[in-house]
Amino acid sequence: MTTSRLKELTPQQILDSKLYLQWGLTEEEYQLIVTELDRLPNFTETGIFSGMWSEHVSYKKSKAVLRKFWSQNERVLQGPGEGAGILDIGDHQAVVFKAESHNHPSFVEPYEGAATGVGGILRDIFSMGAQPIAVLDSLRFGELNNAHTKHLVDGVVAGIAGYGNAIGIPTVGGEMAFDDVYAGNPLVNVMAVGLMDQATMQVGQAKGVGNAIIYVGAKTGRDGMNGASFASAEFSSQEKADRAAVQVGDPFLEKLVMDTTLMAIRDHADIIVGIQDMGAAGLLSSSAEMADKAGMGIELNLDLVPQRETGMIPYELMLSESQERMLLVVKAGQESKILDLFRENNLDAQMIGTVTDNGRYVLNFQDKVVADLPLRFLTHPLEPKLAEQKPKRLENFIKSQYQPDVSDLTATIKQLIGQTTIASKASLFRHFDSMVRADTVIKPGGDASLVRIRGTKKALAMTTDVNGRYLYLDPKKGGQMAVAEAARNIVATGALPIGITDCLNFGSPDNPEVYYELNQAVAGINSMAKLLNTPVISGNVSLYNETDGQPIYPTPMIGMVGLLADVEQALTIGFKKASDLIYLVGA
Amino acid sequence: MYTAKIYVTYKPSIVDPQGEVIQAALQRMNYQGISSVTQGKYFEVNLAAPNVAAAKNEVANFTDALLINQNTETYRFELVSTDDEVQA
Amino acid sequence: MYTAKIYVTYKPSIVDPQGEVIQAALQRMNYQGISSVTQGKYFEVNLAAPNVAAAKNEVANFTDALLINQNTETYRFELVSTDDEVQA
Amino acid sequence: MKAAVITFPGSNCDLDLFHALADLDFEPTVVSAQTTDLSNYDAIFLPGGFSYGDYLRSGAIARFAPVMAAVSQAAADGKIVVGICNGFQILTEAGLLPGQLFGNEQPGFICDEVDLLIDNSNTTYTNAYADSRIKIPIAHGEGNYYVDSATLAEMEANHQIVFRYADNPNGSVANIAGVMNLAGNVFGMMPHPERAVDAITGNTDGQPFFKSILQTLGMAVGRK
Ligand SMILES: Nc1ncnc2c1ncn2[C@@H]1O[C@H](COP(=O)(O)OP(=O)(O)O)[C@@H](O)[C@H]1O
Repeated sequence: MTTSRLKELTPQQILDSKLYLQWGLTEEEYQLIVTELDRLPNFTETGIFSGMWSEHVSYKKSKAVLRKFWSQNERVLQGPGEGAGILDIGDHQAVVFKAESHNHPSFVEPYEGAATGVGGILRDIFSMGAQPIAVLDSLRFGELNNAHTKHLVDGVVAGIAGYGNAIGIPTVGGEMAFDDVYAGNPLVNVMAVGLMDQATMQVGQAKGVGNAIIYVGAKTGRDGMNGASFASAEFSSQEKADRAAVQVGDPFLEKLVMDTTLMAIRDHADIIVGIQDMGAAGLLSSSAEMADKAGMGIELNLDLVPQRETGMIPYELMLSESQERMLLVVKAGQESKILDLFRENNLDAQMIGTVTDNGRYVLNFQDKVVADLPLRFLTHPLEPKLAEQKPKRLENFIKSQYQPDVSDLTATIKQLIGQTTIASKASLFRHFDSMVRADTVIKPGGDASLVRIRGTKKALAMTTDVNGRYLYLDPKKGGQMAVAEAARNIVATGALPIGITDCLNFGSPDNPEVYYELNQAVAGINSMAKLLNTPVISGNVSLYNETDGQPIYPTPMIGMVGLLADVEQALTIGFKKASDLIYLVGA
Repeated sequence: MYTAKIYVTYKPSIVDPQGEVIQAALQRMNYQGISSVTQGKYFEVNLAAPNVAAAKNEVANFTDALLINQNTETYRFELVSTDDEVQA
Repeated sequence: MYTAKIYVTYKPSIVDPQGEVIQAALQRMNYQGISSVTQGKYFEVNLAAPNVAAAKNEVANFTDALLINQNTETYRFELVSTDDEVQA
Repeated sequence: MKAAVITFPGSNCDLDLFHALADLDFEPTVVSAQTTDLSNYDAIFLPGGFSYGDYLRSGAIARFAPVMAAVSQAAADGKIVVGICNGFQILTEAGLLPGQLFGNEQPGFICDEVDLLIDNSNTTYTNAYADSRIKIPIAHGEGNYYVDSATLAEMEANHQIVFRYADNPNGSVANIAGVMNLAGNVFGMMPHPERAVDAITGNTDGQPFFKSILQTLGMAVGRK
């Protein structure tokens, strides 16, 4: 029998040892908790706050910036705040999309980090009631001139392929670039796109007193313990971080969970109240967020959580990041229909708690109450005021036009296409199954990818873009350029750009220069998004992308989706015949 | 010459989806008494080395470097000497 | 309770592309003394059986049926009893 | 013509195959691997994907799914049984086709379109092809067909090799991409003809594959 390696300190010991600091809570935050509770938080509760108040889960440092995103127009059915955003595409259909980062896990363990990134973003899509139809990626690595970078690239590409190919969702496009600012902190962003009938729209809310909280999917182990606070901490190349058990993805299990969840939504829409996937800070954040959005409380019995390992303590059960798990809220008295459906498909399914109306977050374990917290307080950490300052380098740039010295055009072109960032990526993206589902009209190799919607004349174009160097030189213009590039790629297929998701990859927001970059980049993205009528409907923030205090270039990945009314009108990049004229348009 | 037999398994805390699926398959095939299955890798490597200590060292090095994923896997190995000739 | 440790390898007549790829990689990494690498599978199965003979029989049966492809693979196994308690 | 598309847990080309069959005038039904009776169907299709995660060996666990006894029965009864990609792997594991699919010679999954040479144009699967060189998508990590040399010689002599790769992508023995059993009613291939039936997705070279099967069964051939 294994028991937890963690020793549960008493509330007093936590205070004395300042364990909360190690877990990422500030002195001020801890004091606030003590004041609000009017007692010292116990071990489980302290862990709960550290998870919920991490940047990764709470966005406490980026919320102020995110609120500025423009996210409303005539198409928007669901903006930011849910698993994924939703846009109306006519015929009672909707497109659902979102992007996610898995930068830090992929640096530690490239294959599993990238694979579980794909798994996580797909859960965001199908938890909204949509069938995932495509995955894209956006990758940044150091220069490809050493064994370690090669290992990272190979692992990440194999991980995306390993998960996406097996679950049967095509990876239809993406982009990658190489620059040594990413050597110690690669970026692994993935975007997923789904399709649904508007009638089956689901949101992650726990409404209705007495309704059942149902856990489905994989059993809980000690996987990725502390992943959320890990993702919110800077890397130091000196010390090997205390590596919690690496999360391993199981695409086979996820396919069963996906198919069964979509079946449940189709057949039992009347009794399913809400669905949410368990991502960062696992069971904790999913259950707390669902209850908070509904303005309710929640009570869970942790003894009922399906467990893979023995001797797990509440802290571990709540913060585990085991993959392929979902939380459903089902109308009281109707639980068995859902439980049976999942069990028939050989999946664990267990009712683990109920919705309450007292606004409390209550956990029971072995006949004891191990946490009892005010929910709204738990889900609304202080939003620290962050300083911003224009980076020195931006003042000092020599603005004069750079004149390249080109004497031998052939040599220069060869040099350019020999650069890893510019060279064809075909040898890497050929590992991705870009055709499964048999709907891919434009495969990787074009500007944007195009996926037809069977049974209609429509198709969806999609692309991911950003050039961190442009943002480094001018964060606002660079943000505008990322959106503009994405739109150009969409338009090149013949489609109309309709919306944006993003992944804001930045350094530490505590650094005023980085915070300035973040604000400016978002302002740039926003202004261009409005101009193009492409609202920002979902996204993800990845901060603390630094190595030894050196931040990456500001790299806000833009994922854009376009709608093509008649797929027969699709355009591809290849020249079509000799003697056709070539035009250069634009600036 | 030595033969190294290297057994690689997941670390105990890591999910082993393969093992679980195989166990379920064996149960469906009516092997009811099976309580767990784990699948790992097995390597046989023939190598030349001046002596046992050097061989052991080399095996440990390349296993760490290439054969296993140190984040998720662990291993043990046995070393067998394959030549009994008298040294020249 | 017994633990069966099952080692699966390709039959000698089968080329093992993975083994060759690994050997080539090791050579590039400057492990020069390596003359061959084969990769196989390793299973650990915990099972209940009334006695050693029954356990052996069961392991052989399910290994033949599921764990190996008899056309190309072969195996050996060891059986370890995991309870030393006196029988009730 | 009634066709069953068997879906195993982890199959992921079942709907692609279903749509291809439906568009080409079959009457397809997606049938669960729990089914034990296939007597209603004229042809049985095993689709691509990762049945049971493809853990252990691709196709090894699916072979024991409840439906497989009925698939064997259909094969014995002379019905057409077709395995594509993972379906091919399952048929070899089940012993309904000779050989085995190993990991690609250069390890890793590959997705591409490749040229195939039709080696035997007089089969249930090729008789509607006008050309002997066609382009069909591949998408697999374990497509390296292996069979021992004695069996290979027999298969060659009996014209059981239906498709070969023009440019071998995965190390398959004798460039083999698709084979049939001696009776000609059980067939498997790694490439995906069901991904090449619709002009809008860029390739229609898979259409004659399905038309050949219809034609053989004496049904009217016609594209909707
Ligand atoms: N990581 C990747 N994953 C999938 N497809 C990729 C990836 N990187 C590049 N591609 C594909 O390669 C093509 C060219 O990419 P890229 O060189 O980044 O083009 P561009 O410069 O036009 O953005 C695109 O079709 C893109 O989808």
